[in-house]
Amino acid sequence: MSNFTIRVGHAEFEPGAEIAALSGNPAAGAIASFVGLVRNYGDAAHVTALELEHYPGMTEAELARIVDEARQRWPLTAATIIHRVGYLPLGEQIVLVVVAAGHRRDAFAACEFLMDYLKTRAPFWKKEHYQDGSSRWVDAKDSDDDAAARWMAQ
Amino acid sequence: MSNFTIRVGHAEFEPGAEIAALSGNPAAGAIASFVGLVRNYGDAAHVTALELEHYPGMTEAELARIVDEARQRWPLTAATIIHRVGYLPLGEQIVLVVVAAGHRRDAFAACEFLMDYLKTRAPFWKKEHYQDGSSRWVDAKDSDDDAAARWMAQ
Amino acid sequence: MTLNLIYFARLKDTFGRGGETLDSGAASVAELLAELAARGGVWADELGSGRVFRVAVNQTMAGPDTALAAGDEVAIFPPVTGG
Amino acid sequence: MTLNLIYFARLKDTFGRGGETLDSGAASVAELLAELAARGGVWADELGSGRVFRVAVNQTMAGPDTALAAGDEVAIFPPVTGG
Repeated sequence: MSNFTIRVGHAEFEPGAEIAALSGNPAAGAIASFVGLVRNYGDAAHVTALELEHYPGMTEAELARIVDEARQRWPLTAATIIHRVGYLPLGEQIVLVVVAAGHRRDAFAACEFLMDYLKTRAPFWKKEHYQDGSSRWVDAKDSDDDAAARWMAQ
Repeated sequence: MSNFTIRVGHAEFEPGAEIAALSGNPAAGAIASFVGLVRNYGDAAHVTALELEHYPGMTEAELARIVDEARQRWPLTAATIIHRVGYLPLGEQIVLVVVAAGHRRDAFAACEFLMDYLKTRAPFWKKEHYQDGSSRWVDAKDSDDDAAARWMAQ
Repeated sequence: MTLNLIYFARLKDTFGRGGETLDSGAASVAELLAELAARGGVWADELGSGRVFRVAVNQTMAGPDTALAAGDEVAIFPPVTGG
Repeated sequence: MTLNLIYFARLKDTFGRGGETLDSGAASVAELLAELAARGGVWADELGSGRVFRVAVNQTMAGPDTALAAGDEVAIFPPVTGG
């Protein structure tokens, strides 16, 4: 699945280069993308950085599986998922999803589907670092509860 | 509305630069974007280029109006719309919409809303150029009929 | 009174012009369209029967009853096919 | 039999380790969790009562009844908070 790429690591990424890389197929007229950044509010104020941990091996396998599921649901010509891990200061890019398809509705739907998965099911964990030097693991949101059905909760 | 930009013209654009330009606001953690390209199928095979015509003045006013509407519907921090006109060979970029928001659902929804508008209501017209040198104005699709309610049809 | 007409896309090609300045007595869009269709030929074909088109007056979408005044910019064009 | 346990995020911090090799007689995930909770302290706090966590066996999501075999990789972690 050479047109479908998954990268998990600390390295920076360049959305423009990733979008351009999927623009070469003349059958793909629609490219939807999403960039997630470290922002300075949300679960707590005064966040200076996020620290992203993941489950090496399982993360990549789960992402490959969800890309396959997206390809079964929508006719896609290519997709790229990049998720960074490690220490990421405010303003840094965390995640990129780019989806190329023949039609814009398919590209949008698959891009949002993949982002929903990344947010709620892929094995990543976020720790917030604060101005006073403290840090705290972020709790899962209630909206993630739908994911619990296939996972074990005691 | 300095964070909300509309450009209509022939000049190339660089999605990465436009996304980066909206990444500076620390309140915006979510950036959704869409790139539309000239693709080689659809209404007819053997398309070698599109020619985009628009209604200067009215186009920009209509786009400003629809951006205002999007801002009323969703809490957005910034948006950029770029729509090219003129002769655009196969593979060229036609349109870019970038939307920044605090949350990904708002960014996705507004980006798709703006693209739907650009496809169905903004005063642009597409002519297809074919390999044999002929050309033809593209007819509006049935799915555009919802737009007709506020327009005049005889 | 004088109206500034503009044609786009297929209509521009069919009419063989991108626009014209018209001395007209039309009080509404419907009256203007009837006046143009009365020219016959491509004008009757495009504006008089089953073809679908749109009208904007002073860059705002208009309907048959939209009133016209001297100096108005009236654009006639096919359904849009943008993006 | 030997199990390879891995802990992530809050559980890694609370348990003070990223994983361990355990000689266990647990035939299922539920039995393994009971064995770990029996250590008391943070183990009972995190695994024995109302705290929510997830378990994966050999990198596949698992439930209480999932069977365990020698050499299995068993990961225990909080609900994910990715992206």
